[in-house]
Amino acid sequence: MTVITEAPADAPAPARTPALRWILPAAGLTAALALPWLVYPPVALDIVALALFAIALDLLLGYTGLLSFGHAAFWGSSAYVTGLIATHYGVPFPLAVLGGAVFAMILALPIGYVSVRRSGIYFAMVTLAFAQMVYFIGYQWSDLTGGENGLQGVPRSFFGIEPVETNSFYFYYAALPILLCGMAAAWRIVHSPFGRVLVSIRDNTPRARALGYDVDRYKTIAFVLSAGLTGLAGGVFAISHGFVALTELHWTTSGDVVLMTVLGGIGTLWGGIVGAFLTVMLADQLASSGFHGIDLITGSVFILVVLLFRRGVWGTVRHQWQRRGSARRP
Amino acid sequence: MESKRMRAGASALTMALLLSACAGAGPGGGGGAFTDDKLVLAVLNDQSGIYKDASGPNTVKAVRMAVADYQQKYGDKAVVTKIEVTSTDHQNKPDIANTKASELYERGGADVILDVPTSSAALAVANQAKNHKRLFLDVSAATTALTGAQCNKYTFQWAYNTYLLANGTGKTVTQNGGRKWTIIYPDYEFGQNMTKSFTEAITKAGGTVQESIPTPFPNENFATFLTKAGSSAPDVIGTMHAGGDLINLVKQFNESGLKDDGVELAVGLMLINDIHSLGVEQFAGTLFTDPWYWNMDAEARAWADRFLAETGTRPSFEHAGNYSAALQYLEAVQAAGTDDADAVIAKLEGKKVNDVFLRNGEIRAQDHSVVHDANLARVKKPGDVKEDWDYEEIVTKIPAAEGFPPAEASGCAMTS
Amino acid sequence: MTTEGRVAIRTRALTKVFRGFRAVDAVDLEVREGSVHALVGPNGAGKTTLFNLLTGFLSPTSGTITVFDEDVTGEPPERVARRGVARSFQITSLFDTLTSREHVELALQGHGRQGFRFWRSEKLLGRHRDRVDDLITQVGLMPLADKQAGLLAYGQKRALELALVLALDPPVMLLDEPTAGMGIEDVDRTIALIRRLAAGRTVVFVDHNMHVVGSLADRVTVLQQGRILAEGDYDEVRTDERVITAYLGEADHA
Amino acid sequence: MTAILQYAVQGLAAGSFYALAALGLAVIFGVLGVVNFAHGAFYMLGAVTAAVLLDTLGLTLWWSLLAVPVLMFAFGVVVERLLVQWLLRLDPLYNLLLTFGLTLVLVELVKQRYGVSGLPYRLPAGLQGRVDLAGVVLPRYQLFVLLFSVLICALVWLVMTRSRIGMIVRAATEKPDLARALGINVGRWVTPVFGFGVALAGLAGALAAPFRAITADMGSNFAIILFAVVVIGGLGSIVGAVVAGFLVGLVEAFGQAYAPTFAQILIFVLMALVILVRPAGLFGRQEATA
Repeated sequence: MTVITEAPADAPAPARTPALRWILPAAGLTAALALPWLVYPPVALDIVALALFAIALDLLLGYTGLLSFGHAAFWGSSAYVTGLIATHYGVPFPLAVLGGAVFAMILALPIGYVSVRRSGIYFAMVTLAFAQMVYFIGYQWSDLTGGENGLQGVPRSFFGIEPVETNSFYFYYAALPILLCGMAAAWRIVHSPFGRVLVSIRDNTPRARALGYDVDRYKTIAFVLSAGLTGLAGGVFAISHGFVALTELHWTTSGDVVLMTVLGGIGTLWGGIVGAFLTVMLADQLASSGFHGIDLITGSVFILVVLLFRRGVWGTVRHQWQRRGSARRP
Repeated sequence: MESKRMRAGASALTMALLLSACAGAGPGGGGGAFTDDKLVLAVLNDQSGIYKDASGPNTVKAVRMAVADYQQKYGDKAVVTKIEVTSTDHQNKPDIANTKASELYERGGADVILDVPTSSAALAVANQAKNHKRLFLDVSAATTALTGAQCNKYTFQWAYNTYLLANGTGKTVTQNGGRKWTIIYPDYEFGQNMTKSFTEAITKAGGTVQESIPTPFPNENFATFLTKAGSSAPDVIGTMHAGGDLINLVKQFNESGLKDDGVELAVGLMLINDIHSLGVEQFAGTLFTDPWYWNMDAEARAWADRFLAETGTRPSFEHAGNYSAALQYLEAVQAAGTDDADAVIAKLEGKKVNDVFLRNGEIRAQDHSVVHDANLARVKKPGDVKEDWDYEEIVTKIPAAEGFPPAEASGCAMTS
Repeated sequence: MTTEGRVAIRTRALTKVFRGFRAVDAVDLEVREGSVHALVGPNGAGKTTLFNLLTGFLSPTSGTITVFDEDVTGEPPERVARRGVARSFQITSLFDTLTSREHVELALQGHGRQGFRFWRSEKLLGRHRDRVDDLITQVGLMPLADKQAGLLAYGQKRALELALVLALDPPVMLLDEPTAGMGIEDVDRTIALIRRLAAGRTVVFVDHNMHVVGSLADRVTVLQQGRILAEGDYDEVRTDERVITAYLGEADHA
Repeated sequence: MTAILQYAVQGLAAGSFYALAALGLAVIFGVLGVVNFAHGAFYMLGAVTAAVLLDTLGLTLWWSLLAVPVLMFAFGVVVERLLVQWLLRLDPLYNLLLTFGLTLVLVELVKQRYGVSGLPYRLPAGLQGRVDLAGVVLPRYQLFVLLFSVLICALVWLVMTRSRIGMIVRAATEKPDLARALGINVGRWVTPVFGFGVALAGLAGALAAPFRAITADMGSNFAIILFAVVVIGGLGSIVGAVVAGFLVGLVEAFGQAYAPTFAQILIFVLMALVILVRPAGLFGRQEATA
């Protein structure tokens, strides 16, 4: 059984100081509200959408012990479905996003059902294979998806409220609640009886089975939930950009989000946000910096993180914090 | 707890909305002729990926050359003194192109965006241009959708499109005796469009397309496809591949020995950098449409010498196209006396131009396609190469009226 | 001695072959309801493989298994567990990042459908509090209830294993070396505990410690090379010549 | 009929690259437990090295087929000592992630140094042209690639079965418990085996140089298909990797010939089917239920 966690002695203590329990979300919310004042609003939205994507992936990677290398399938297909609903039915965008997310979950059901039968490296490969098939469909079905050119001109309909529909600054605030709800949902899932079972499956699958848990079923549900949250993020992303590119379905998108999750810290949820922020900002800054070797930096950072800070940025910070905390305690 | 958080979020949202309304975000509609008292030309292209050599960083230098030429020409009479050229890498990702275009218009003060390779990225940028009512001069993207179904007032296609490539190569090669064709194309929008255009052009010229074989994209192994294509004994094999796939295909075509059977290879889209990187030997004899070749006449050559001094390499047609687009834009600004997009467009539309790049050029008002004479070229044999980058021999000129579709046929309904 | 009544577990000609090696060879085992049944035998006799077969972790090459006369051959572990057959593991096998308390809660919630409730708070599990406290106290882990299992000492982990099995409140308990690696004091406490728990249940256990076997088992089955060598109560088996020979050959393990 | 034969030979020739590279991937996975995501990048480096050797030193393909594996072996040893070894005790996913990052860096470095349009390469005269085998007309080089790969695979097989090193590697790859039980010190062989696997990828790259585009990106698609190959063959199986490599080549060729639109996806469909029917791959060991 492959489980991607640290040795037990390093495992984070679940007990949290009550102060932190409120300070963290409050700080996070403030940061989310302030973000479009600090960075270009569409970039701010990219950060939050990708953060939810990374969190959804972490639900599988960090909390169930499954590395999916095919999550682009759900991100991208939801983006396309959201875009198509918005284009053809002109409904307010949250409704279209919801439709995309539901589609992602429906797609995830058969894929998850088959994939969870395998674990570890095999799971990664199988999800990759399925994602390639979805990519292929998006690529071939160009009447619907626009093929290589992408789905252009996705409208941003929102009850006729002009500023939201045309100005990305206001749109950010209209879309933010959807993404925050997604994050809250992830938090709830992790801290639910179901989440407890997921962690037990990650730590020791045979033992969980001996306790009577139908492990495959739990994994499938986790997979579908993760796909749903991914779809939510992908849908908002599509509406924000006003179009959907085929790259959203490409395996490199799956790789990018794994990168973000690992960079931020596996099994932390907050790490996804940190990872997405750092990655997007880095790409954004480098795009107009005159330095043209972004992968050189991303790749090196990634190697360093895997070699030296396996807990990721957030995980390392939290670990240090807790170490100091426990040292102070008698 | 859930609902409490939601309520807090909602009130924060209202507050933020109010605040920002007061702040009045966004570029103000200043009264002067030039926003921020300067002109910003933004190059948005692939600075690191597969299209880097064909356009990339050297395009920025070409645009700077245009600015220098403009300033030298008008000196004190120039309507604007401060001209900036910025460069942004879209990494060939349409979503990045999309965000960056919107940021360039909104925050970067860009008056015009130039270049933008990859059709999907260019279409996204065209949409942003329309929304922001600023100019976009496409050079590197070839999709006819930009001047067809998805055309808009603020977007111009400067250098070429798939129709030109097909009509140039397909028609001319057929008229020169290559009557039986087999086409191999990458199975995506660009390849399919090219194949359709080629088939029409070939049929019109009296030839036949025996077979069209789709291939995956990207693809490395073309051996089977070539065997299949060769089995119907065509005069010409036409390939619609580009970049790495094209190199794969050409290498394997040469190795297949089809050349010895007298089968010619015609390439849908080829850039001089492709020949340079693979070596002239591999491509020798290949026919293709080149919208512009650095050594096609003295004027082009003079400019190419300057470019060589600037960059250390010879220009591709995309470099020259960007130079031309920037120069003509600056001329239009000079004529309009403002950077207001609508006023500049009024000066551009319908203008007949000749410059380093455009021969018999016309900036068509109906579909914003910039039409001009192009060339059918043949790759030289290694023995005929006299200097570096001396790779092409011009077979024939393709007049603008034949190379580009008539405006009525473009399917463009210029609205906004 | 044994309660007259049904047979809790019965195997017929149960066989498991690994690449030509017959780890379990035509075993006919009968465990009466309510009995405490020990499986002993030298290392590699097939005890653990038999355990894995009985609990669905391996599927047999041939033969059948019934639990209370229902055929469970080839069922996956979680189904067998839901039929009321709970097991502990030979190699301590816990969830390293969960606390003792969370372990027991996890075992308790397995009864219902709570596990699928991803929309509820885990505080929902607080409803088991009394039962959790009770179980943790029984195995003597109360002071460590909120410590992560990965940080527990070996003996404490074994105790937690027991608590997990207990939490399932199973009619049939399969304990794989419940006292392995324990100090003498802990062994005696565990014997007392198992004896207490055995009331009203069927227990099958494997142990190398003959003291444990002698003080707990109503019935003993001796395995050797995958086959049943002898069966009877402790005294019968202890004096069986074949058993003595088998164990002499493995003296250092006795 | 000749067409089918022709496609078959072409498919096997294309499969040669997969077989060679997958062989390296399988050995690395077997002995180190590392799923080497950078294998495609090593393949690319092999081709680039061959092109650079030709350009700077004038070494033709014949010499490159010798020099490239040696250089790549050395490079593999450096990578293993510098990076991979630190993660060997951890979950294999960490090394997957590490080599993923390494891929990004290597590809970018090649782009910075050699540009993006690709490098030229010339085939030695002796390998140009075509041969006619009873009606099946084939490029001479394709035939050479096929024979050469089969030869290398056979050589590797001989080493694996006849030499002590081979026995150890095979035991560690295919029967890890047995290797441990026999008290074989696998640890000593970890570094050379990684180098060996990298050398095989590099050799495949050098072999591809004459008729594939030599660009920084040439390995990325290749790597993805390579994963499908080893999953189809069975991750721990040496024979499986080779057989699946040629099989995937055949599927690709016949797919291209008879269903070109679906050629690429066929491989992944095949992979999904294999996983459904034989989860451990065609030649892999079945995992225990637990």
